[in-house]
Amino acid sequence: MGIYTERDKLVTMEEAASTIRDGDVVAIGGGLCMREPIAMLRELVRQGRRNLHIVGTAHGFDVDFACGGGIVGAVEETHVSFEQDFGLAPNYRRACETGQVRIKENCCNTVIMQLRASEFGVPFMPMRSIKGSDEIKLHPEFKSMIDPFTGKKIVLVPALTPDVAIIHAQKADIHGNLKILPPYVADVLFIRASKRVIVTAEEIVSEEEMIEDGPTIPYYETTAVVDAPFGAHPTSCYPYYAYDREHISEYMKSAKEGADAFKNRYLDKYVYGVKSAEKYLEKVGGNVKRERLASWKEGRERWMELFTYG
Amino acid sequence: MGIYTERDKLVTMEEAASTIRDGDVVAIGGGLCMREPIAMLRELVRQGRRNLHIVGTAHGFDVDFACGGGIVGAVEETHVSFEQDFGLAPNYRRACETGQVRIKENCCNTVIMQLRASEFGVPFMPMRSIKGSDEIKLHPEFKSMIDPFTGKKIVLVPALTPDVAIIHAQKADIHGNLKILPPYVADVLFIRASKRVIVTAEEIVSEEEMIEDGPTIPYYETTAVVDAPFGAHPTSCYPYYAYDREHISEYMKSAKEGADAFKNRYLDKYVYGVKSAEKYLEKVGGNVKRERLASWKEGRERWMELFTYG
Amino acid sequence: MGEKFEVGIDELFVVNVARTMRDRTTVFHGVSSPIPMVAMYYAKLTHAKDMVYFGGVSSAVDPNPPFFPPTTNDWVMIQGRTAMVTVDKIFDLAQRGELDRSFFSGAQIDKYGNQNVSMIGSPDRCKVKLPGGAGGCNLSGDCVNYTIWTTRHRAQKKGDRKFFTLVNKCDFVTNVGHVTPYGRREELDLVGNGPDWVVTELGVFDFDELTKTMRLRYLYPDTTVNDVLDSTEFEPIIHPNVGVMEMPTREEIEIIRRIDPLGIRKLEYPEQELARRFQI
Amino acid sequence: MGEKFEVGIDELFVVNVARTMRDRTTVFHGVSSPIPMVAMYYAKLTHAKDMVYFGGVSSAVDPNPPFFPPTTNDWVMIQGRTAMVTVDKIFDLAQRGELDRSFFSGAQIDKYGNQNVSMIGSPDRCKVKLPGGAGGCNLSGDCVNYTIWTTRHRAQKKGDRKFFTLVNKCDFVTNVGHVTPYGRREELDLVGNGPDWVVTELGVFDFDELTKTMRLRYLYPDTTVNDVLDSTEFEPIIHPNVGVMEMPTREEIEIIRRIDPLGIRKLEYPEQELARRFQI
Repeated sequence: MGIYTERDKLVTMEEAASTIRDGDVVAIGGGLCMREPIAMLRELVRQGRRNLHIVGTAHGFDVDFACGGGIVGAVEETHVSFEQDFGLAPNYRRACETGQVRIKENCCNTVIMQLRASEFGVPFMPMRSIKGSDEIKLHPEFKSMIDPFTGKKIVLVPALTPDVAIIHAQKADIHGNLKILPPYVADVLFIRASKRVIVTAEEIVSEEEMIEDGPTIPYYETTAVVDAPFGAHPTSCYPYYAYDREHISEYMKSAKEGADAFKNRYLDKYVYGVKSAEKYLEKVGGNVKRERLASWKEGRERWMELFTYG
Repeated sequence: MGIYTERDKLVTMEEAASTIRDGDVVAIGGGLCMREPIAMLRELVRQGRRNLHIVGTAHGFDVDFACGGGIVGAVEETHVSFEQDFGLAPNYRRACETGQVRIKENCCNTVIMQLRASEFGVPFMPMRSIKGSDEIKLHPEFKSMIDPFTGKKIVLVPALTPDVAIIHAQKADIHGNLKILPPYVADVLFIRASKRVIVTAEEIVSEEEMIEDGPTIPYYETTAVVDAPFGAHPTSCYPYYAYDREHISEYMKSAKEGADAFKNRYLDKYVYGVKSAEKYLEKVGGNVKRERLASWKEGRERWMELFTYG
Repeated sequence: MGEKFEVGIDELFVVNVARTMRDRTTVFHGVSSPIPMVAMYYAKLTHAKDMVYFGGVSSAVDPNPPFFPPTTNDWVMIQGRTAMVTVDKIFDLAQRGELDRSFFSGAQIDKYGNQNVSMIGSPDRCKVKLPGGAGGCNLSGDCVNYTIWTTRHRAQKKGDRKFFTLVNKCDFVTNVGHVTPYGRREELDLVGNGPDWVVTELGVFDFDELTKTMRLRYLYPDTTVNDVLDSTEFEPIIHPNVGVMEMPTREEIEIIRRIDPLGIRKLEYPEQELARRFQI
Repeated sequence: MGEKFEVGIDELFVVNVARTMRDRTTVFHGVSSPIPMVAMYYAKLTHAKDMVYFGGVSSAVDPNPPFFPPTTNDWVMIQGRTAMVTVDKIFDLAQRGELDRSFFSGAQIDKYGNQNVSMIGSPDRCKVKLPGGAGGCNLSGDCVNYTIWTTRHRAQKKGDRKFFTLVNKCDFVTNVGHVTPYGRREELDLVGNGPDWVVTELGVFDFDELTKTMRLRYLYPDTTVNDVLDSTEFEPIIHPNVGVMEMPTREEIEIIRRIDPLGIRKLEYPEQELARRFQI
C-alpha cells in the first residue's frame, strides 16, 4: 500500500536504512536461503536499530543474523532455520530462549491471509485451519465466530500491515519498477500489504530496459531503491549467484559458540568494519568467490559442488 | 477448483458443450468486446441449453447473444452493453424487461471478492463498499455485521462458485496448460473459483512449446480443451484478430428489430445452419475477413480502420 | 496568434473533466467512458505528468494508446504501457483508500450525486434495463473522490412532458453519492468521500459542504443559470460567484485532436449538442 | 539377478514415504523436508506418474530437479518444471480441500498425531526454540491427509533418563492430529482428515479408526515390536497382522540413488542409524 510517484527513488543504503525506525514492523523478503536483503540488514545492524518486529513466512540466515545483530524485538515468522543443511538457527534460538526476542510464531497461510487482508483493504480474513493448534495462544488478536453462511466454526485473522517491507530484487529502475524472478515466496504480497517498500536491487537498469522486460511490480508500489550488487549474499540471488555455503559454514561456527564469539568473529569482521559493497565483496572472497557462486550455470556438476563447500 | 490430471483433455465443441447442464451457473471469460468464448455459446444455443445463470463482470456481445439465443435464465453480470460503440444490449434488455431473464446485477469488485472467497476456499469475504447502493436489494444472500476489529459496518459476501467457467485462451496444449495473454479481466479468477473449466483455444500447441513459453494456467486447473480457431469471433482475440465491427453492426440491426428478426436474420444464418468452424469462417467472410481483422499489426492507420467498419 | 480558433463542446468537456484530476494521484476509468478515457490521457500529457493512469478494465499502467477505440477493453489500450496489473489490484487500491479518482455517469443523477445505471422502473417491473454499473457501486464507495459526468443534462421535451437526467429521485441507486437511500456516507462507514465534481454539457458543479448537494460553479460561454435550472428537476445551489469557465489554449485543444483521431469523445452527445462551437 | 544388493535405511525410508502417495493426487512438501522431497520425485517417476507434484515453497509444478539441494528454496527446485505458481495458490488448494497430501515431522509426536515443531517448554519459558511449523499448522488442518515422518523414533538414553520423540503429550501442539488439545477434528470443523501414515526408522504406522491413535503396521527387517514399544512413550496399538514391509526392487533403489546424488535423504539421521543395511 502507499502510492509513490517520485521519478527518482535512488538512495544510498545508509539513507534507506535510516528511514526504518526502532520498533517498526518489518517484512523481510525472500525465504530460507534465497534472495534475502542481507546487505540492508547489515546496515541496520551498523546503525544500531533496535526492537524490530519481524514478520514473514519460512526464513533462515536473515532472521538469525538480525537476532545475532541485536536489532530484533519480536519474531512473527513461521519457521527460522538452516533446514537440514545446518540445522537450528543459533542466534534466533538464543534470542528466544533468553527472552531477548518475543516469540510470535505464526503459520504460513495465516500470514498469507493476513497480508491479503491488508492488500485488499479489508479488516480481516476468515479461515478454517489454525483451530486445534497452540499457535492460537501466541495470537490473542485472532477472533473466533460461527460462519453465518455455513454454521461452522471459523477464525478471523486481522489484516497484517508491515510498516516497511525490505526486498532484494534482481532488477530495479530508478522510478521503482521492479523485476523479481520467481519464486517470489511472499515478496509480492509483502510489497502490496506494507506501508513502505524499500528495495535493494542486484542491478539498476534503465527504465526502457525494464519496461521492455515487463516489470513484476509497477513503480508506484515502491518507496525507495538502493543499488546493491551482491546484496543478498550469503543467500542466493539467481541467476547472479547461488548461496555461499562456505560463508554460512563459517557463520554457523561462531554463531553456535555464543553471542560474544558471534560478535567478535563475525560481526566485527563482516559488518562493523565493512561499510561499502566493494569492501564486503573483497572480505568474503572477492571476484574469485563471485565467479564461483555464478558457476552454477556451467552445468549440473558445478552446481552440485556449490552445495558441498563449507 | 477441481483437480484434473488427464493427459489428453481434447474434446470436440459438441462434447464439451454437452457437459454443461440446464440451470448451471456459468462464468463466461473475456469481457466487453474481447476474447469471449462465442463459438462455445453458439454451440450451446444449437444444443438448446436452457436457464443458464450467467455470472461475471463487464460483458457485451456474449451475454447479449446468449440472451438472444434463449439459453439464459439469470444474469449476474455487472454491466452488459456495447459501450458507446453500439450502445445498449438489445437482446439482454428485452430478456430483462420481459422477465425472461432474472436480474441479479452485481458490482465488479463484489464479484471479484466472491470469486476470491471461492478460490481461497473460505466461506465469505468482508467488504466495506456496496453499502448505500440498491444493488444489495438484488442480493439478499449478502449479510451485514459489525467488524469485531474496528467496530465499523461491513458486508459479508459469500463465495461464488460457478459450476463451469468457459474461457477462450490464445493457446492450450492437450494436457490443459493454457497461455492467456493479458488483459485477463476475470479469467484467472474464474478458472480458480469454478468447479469445472472448459477452454476453447485459438491454437493447440505442443506441450513442449507451452512449457517453454510458460503457462499462465497449469494443466490441473483445466477440465477440457477444445480446438477452436476463430472461437472468439466477432469479439477480438489478439494477436490473431481484432473485433469484427462490421459483423457486430449487422448483428445489432437484427437484434434491435426484435426477437423474431434476430432469430430469422442472425441465428438461422450464423448459428443453426453452421456447425463447423470452417463453415462459420466462410459465412462471416472467409480468409479475406480473417486477414482484414489481423491487419491491426500493420500499423496505426490499419488498426484505426478496423474501428470504423460497419 | 490572434487568429480565431474554434473549439467544440466535446473538446471543452474533455478539458473540464481533465481539470478534476491532479498530478501525483491515482486515477481509473470504468467501462462506457469515452470522455474520461480521453481526458485522463490528456491530463497525463499536460498538467498531471506523474499521475498514475490506469487505462480501464484492460488495466495497463500509464498506457500510451496510439488512438482511442470506442471500447475500453482492447489491445489498443495496453500499448506503450509501463506495466500490466490485473484489474482486481485496482479495486484493491480503492478498498485501501488509495484510488484518488474515478469517473461515473448515470441515466439518472440526483442532487446528492447518487446515480442510476441499472434500470428505469424497479427490479420487479423493469421498464428499461440499463447496462449496469460495472465497478461503480464499489468504487463510488471506495474512491477518495470521483467525478460525475453526463452529456445529457439538457432535459428532453416529449409532448408536454419533460424528461430529466438530473432528477429528484433515482429509480434505483447504483452508484452512491453523499446521502444514499440507506443513510449518509459517514453513517455507512464508507471508505471514500464521494463525488466532488459534476461536469455536464450545461455547466460544472461541485457540492455544497453543508447540504452535500450539487452547486453550480461554472457555465459554458453559451449557457446560462436559467438553462441549468430549466434542465434540472431539483433545484441546485448556485454559487455566488458562478461564471464562465476558463477557456483552454489552442495548443491544449490540438493535443486532444491528436490523441483522439477517431473522435470517440463525441460519441456520447445528442447530435444537436455537437454543433456548439466556441471561439478562443 | 540373484546377486546380493544392499539397501540403506535412508533408501528404504524414502520408499516407505513414497508408498503413502497415490497417482492422480496433489502433493506438496514443506521446508526442512529432505526425505519427502526425494520420495515425492521418486513416486512421480514410478507409481504416481500423473501425481501433481508441488516442489516445496519454490512452488514449481512438476519440477525435474537435476539433483536435490539441502534446502527447499533454491533454483534447483524449479528446473524442468511444467509451470510456476505462487506458493499462496498451493495453500488455497488446501483450504478448498484439494491438496491430497503433505508431509510433516516434529520433535515431539503424540499418539493422535499432534506434532510439536515450535518449542520445548512453553511460550513464557522456552527451553529450546525449535524452528517452527512453517505451513504445518494450516496444512495439517486443511490437507485431505498427510504423512508424518521421523528419523528419530529411537529413544535416546542420557544417564538413567530416556528421551522420546513419540511422547505422551507434546509441550506445544504446532500441527494438528486427530484429537487436539482443543477437541476432535470434527468438533473443530477442520477441512482435512488428518494424518493417515506415520513412517519412522523403526516401523510404519497407520491410525486406528475407532480410537484415532497410532497403530503399528509394518516393521523393518531388523526391528521388532519390542523395539517399537521400547522407544515409544505411549503404547501404540499393534495391528494383528503386523509384519515386515515389502522390500523394493534393485531398480527402484537405483532410481533413488540417481535422483539424489548428494544424498540429502541421509541428512536427518543420527549417525548410527545410517549403518543399517538390508539385503534384497
